[in-house]
Amino acid sequence: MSSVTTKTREPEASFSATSLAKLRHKPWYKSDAFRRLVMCVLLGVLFTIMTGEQAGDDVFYSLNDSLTNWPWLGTWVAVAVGIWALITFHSYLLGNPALSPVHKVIKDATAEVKKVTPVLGRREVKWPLIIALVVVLALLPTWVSGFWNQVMVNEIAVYVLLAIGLNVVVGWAGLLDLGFIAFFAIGAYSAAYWTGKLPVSPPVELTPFLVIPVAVLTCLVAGVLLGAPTLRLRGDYLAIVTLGFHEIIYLLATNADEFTNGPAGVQGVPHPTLDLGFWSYEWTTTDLEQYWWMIMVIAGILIFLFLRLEHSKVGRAWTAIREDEVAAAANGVNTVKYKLMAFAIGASTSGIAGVVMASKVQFVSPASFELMFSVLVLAYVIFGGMGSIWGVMLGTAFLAWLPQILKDYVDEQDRHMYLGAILVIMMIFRPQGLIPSRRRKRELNLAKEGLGDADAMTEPVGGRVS
Amino acid sequence: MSNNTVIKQRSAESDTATPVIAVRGVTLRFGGLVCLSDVELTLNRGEILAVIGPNGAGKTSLFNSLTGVYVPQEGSITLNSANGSTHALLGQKTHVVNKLGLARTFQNIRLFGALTALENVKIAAETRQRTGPVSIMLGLPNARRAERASDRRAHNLMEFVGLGDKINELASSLSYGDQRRLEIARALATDPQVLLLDEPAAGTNPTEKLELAELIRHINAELGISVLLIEHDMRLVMSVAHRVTVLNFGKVIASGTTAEVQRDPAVVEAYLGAEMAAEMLDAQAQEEE
Amino acid sequence: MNLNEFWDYLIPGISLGALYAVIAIGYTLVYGVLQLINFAHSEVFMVGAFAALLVFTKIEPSNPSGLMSVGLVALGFAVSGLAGAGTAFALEKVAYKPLRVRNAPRLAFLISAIGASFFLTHIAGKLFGRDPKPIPDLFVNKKVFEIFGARVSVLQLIMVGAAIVMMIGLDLLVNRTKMGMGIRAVAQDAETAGLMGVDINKVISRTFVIGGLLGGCAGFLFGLNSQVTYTMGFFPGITAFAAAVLGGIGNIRGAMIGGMVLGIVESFSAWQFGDEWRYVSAFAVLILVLMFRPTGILGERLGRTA
Amino acid sequence: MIKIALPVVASALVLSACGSDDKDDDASSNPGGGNKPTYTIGFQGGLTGKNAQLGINEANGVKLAIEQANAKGDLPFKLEVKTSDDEASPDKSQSAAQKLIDDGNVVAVVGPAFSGPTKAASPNYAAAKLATLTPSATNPSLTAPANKFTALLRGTPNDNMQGSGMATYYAKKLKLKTVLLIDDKSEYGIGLAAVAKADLEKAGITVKTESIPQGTPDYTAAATTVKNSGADGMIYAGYYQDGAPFAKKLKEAGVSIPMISGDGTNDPEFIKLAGAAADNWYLTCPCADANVEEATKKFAADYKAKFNEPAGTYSAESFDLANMIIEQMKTFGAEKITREALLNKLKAAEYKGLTKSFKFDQNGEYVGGAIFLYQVKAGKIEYLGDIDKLSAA
Repeated sequence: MSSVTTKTREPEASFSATSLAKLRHKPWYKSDAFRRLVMCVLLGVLFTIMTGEQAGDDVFYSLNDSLTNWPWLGTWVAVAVGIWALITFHSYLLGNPALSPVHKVIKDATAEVKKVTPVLGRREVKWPLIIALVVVLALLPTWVSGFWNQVMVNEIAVYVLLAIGLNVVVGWAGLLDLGFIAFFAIGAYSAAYWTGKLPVSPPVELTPFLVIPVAVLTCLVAGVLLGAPTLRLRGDYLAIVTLGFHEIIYLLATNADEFTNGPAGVQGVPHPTLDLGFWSYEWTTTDLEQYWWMIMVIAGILIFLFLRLEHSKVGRAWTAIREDEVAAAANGVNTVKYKLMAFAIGASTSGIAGVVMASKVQFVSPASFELMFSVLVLAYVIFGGMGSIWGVMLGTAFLAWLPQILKDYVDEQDRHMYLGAILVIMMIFRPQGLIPSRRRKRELNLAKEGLGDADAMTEPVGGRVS
Repeated sequence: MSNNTVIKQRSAESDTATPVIAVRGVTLRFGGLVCLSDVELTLNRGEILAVIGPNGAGKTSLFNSLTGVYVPQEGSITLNSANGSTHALLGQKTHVVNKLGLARTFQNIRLFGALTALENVKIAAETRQRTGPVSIMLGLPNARRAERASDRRAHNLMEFVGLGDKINELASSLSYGDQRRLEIARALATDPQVLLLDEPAAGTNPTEKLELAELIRHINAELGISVLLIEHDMRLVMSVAHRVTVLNFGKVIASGTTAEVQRDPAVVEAYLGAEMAAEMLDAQAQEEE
Repeated sequence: MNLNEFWDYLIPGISLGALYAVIAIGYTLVYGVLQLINFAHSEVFMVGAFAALLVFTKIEPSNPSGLMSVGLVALGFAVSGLAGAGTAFALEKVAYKPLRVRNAPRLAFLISAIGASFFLTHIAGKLFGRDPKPIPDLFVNKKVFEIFGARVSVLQLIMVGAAIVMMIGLDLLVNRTKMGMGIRAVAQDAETAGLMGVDINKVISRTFVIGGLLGGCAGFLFGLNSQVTYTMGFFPGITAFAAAVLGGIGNIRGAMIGGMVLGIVESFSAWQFGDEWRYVSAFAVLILVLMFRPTGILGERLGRTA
Repeated sequence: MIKIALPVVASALVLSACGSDDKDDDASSNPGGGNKPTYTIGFQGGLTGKNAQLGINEANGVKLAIEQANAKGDLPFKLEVKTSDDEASPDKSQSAAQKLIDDGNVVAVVGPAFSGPTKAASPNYAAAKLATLTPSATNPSLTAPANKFTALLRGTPNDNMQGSGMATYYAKKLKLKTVLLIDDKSEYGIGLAAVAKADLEKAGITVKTESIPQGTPDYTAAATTVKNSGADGMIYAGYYQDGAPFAKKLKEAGVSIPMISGDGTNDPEFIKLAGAAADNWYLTCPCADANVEEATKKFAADYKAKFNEPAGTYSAESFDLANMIIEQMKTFGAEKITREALLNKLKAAEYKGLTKSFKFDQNGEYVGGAIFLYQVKAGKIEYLGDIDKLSAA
């Protein structure tokens, strides 16, 4: 089915050789090479605009400036045309690529990596590696500057926690959730409420660590309340419902001033304290490493628990639902129960992240929970490779880190432009994500071959067109 | 669960005349299209009943109505459990129907292709366990025990259907015949009273068909599971089925033993058209003379 | 709750709903043929508004009226529609087709669309400035009509009128022309349509162009109604998407109904509960409807509307 | 897995290292000598995200101040600017602040722009003893001593002053009976509205409140609400980006009651966007007439020349605060400037800027400041005078 259009045009014997040639002949402007050239030139122009001046009051300023900046425009277009030439005539320019030294190096390197990969999977190699990685991660904050330390905690670690949770929902259970940050908000506001910082006071005041179980429970209930009536909806309907749920939670936080203090937010959520009797510790504003380690421990516990879940009957049931809901139900899998379970587990993870964020930043306001963040965290998960905890963590870390590092290289206002471009390019060349899970990868391959009837998310669109 | 109760022996001595499933007056419509009209069907305990009929006769719709995928507008479907309880199946959710003891396979095989053969069977076996996510996450002893039990049960069933050497292969990479058998193993893993097989022989070669017939008889005799079989291959039907019910255009046109049905003029007509049927019957009559 | 107030709020609701409906059609068309959410459609809408802004900033109409105004509005539609169509076309070629060729999973399309949306938003911000900009007046005649005691402005009439014309035109296009038949065929079953000789790539491309055309025009109207910013697409886009789902995604008439319903719900909730609850009511209605009708109000696919 | 992960992680680490290498070259390492020492003035604000334009206006104001100071050539040091984007989000604010704190060259910061990020980042600044002069965080609770935001100096009157100014004018000058108070659900808007509401009620005026959030898709319904409210005066607590389309719809609806808005709307852009609909709007500002003085005119021209857009809301305030910092830095002479010393000097300093005089009390609160009233007339913002004096008359 992937060669639909080519097969329909079998030439009949009565065609003469010349008429066939005529049929096969494409006018020059339809040739691939020419189309590619046009693409490349357009890309050159686009790059000129992307790297051009920021427009201000005059809408034409940037257009005029970029498109009349001949040296700059010329350079970009020349580079683009050069790339086109390389692609089109590489065999003339470089000789047979298979023989070129660069190609050989790459080939050798990949072969080498392929040889190493199975070795890495071996128990006696794998565990020391994981331990080394954990040690490196634990020491990381002592090596980097305070800024990166803040970024690691506030922007990366918190979102990694979120992504681990969303991975359960999207990656494992196959539910498209566009409102995940809503539970993050519920967690953060729970922290503010139970530490007595909201305008309404709680029955008892708790410390942030004690808030975690309460927030988990609250998010669990919220997840079930949202999920129970809506989980029978198909993928895209669920997406808009969760998105709507997010917007409702966000607007409640903004508009219900008497309870949440509205857009002004609540300040002074305490730092966590740990009191084990013989030893006690209090986190402070400047304790960046300690926060990092705290989140590492939380993430470590969650990963441990979730990996167990994935390789148990629950994980298998999720896979079954993802792949074929009818068959799963026909074999006794209570699909709604398992979906709800995933939803609730994801929601409570998000709640934990919310508590951590609230007590680290000490301040909670709706500005931290805008719709864009829900969209972003979904992008993080898919970028990393949904279904694989390691991939999801790496993807999140990378995409949360990227805007920060871009600060040093491009105009700060343009960072999301580059982020967007990277998302598109990544999805074109590696749609399965950085490190896809093994099961997901198999599902993708099956769906590609048209064998498996994978879930709403892995199924290719538009009936698999060639 | 101990090793030898993994595949339960259900006594075949129970009264073969009591119906396990009784379908009464079931009518299923999609808009103006009538798929099933006033269908009556009885599956007795311990028997193999084949449902045959031309394409589009409503066989798969009947299966879907039995398993809760479709909800017929009229009629009733009753399940008489081995423990004496009675359940109305109409309008129940699919997984509930399965829990009550009806397991099925699909006409177009629906395995979980990205999982291994063993995992496919385990999923089904595990739906009978009560361990929750918390005990799994904490690795409590009962969760580990359940995991071991389902593993064993799945292994045994794989052996039973003759796939013992293919447990770790991906379901999608198995041959067609093996996939059919894996689907049966998966259905058996839910410990059913009734097994619904939807064209299990489709796409298999003659040798596989023979093995399949053997397997069905085995399931029926050794495990004491009643079987409802949809099949086009008449040789298979005649060799395994105790009784046959014939559907055409959503109506039951005949029901009885294989020999009775074979002679039924309405059945022959449904399969061959009126003229051919008349000729056939004439020829049959002459032969008998 | 008096009747006069009712009309007062119904009319802006209808005119806003008409805009939502026009944008929602873009979502629904693409969903019909590809079964995917074109998250970047909101940016098509934004580009349409900017195209009109550019042209009218260049022309600088001074106190236009009468025939001149009609001409300017027509020009606005043409320019923004073309820009929208062009953007949608390019979007399909860059962010969707490469994925389609590679048989990428559906979620990859969603992320690609989100990326494209980010990219377009911010490149527009860079290229045209990040402060809101007004579209110059296209008609000095701000005459307000009284209908049932409610005030109706010329712009509202244009908004509703244009939406109705576009919807009727689209309905005819999809149900009466050969091109529409192709779209419906692909929507129903792309594989079979391909085997029957329908050029699927062309149909998909055209679907994007039609959706973009409508989206661009809606952007122009929206800009005329308030102002033009690079982030203007996001919320109308989300609401229109909600409208498409509400009506039954993939269903053109559903999108029209969904858009109208949401526009009116928003306007009435602004009246009854205050403007800050507008989206809460809209999404609450959406969730409630989907709870009882899981596939939306009309709930059919594009291919079956005829 | 390793194939992808390793290069990604490695390149991330390398790039991060490159990006933050300016940590080490502290200003103290090259004291005096032939080379002038270099100091950096930081700016923190939302350059992306919601209300990004305000952050950009402010960053530009700071950039302009520093460029002009360097150009004058009378400084005993060289100045640089370092902007740090907090995306107007509290949880991104701490790392944005840390970026400036880490850089040993940064001696003072203009910002953060909004109250939320200010609340999140101020403990960090306080710990680093790095002075932050915010041009636009107006939430009254920021300077509460209990917060211990010891490095925060508010370079703008808080919500109280403008809100009560509006109330005074409506109560005493126009003698209105019912006022409709509209906020835009931004922090600025609700803060301003809360103060105005309290003062209006104190003056015995009936107050009706409405919220019309930023980015409302259509203001027609809102305009109808105003029209039908029966109020004889309206306060809009919000920014011009939303105020302008709202004003247009108000005009279309035929609303002609007095309308007043604060410094968030007091901007030439408001008129550009709203056109004739802006006419007769009252606008308050804690700043004296920005159009009369030579210096302000020059500022406006310079700003336009550099950033090819007119100076926007808070541009001039940020320009002032940056200059205030520079002035205090000059008092160090050849001495090495430390953050703490500069912070202490700034706390005690007084500076007459383009927009107003700056002075702080012991909590870092802006001291004094009359509120001035303007009105849009025939497409121009015209200066009416000090609100207290106008109302007394």
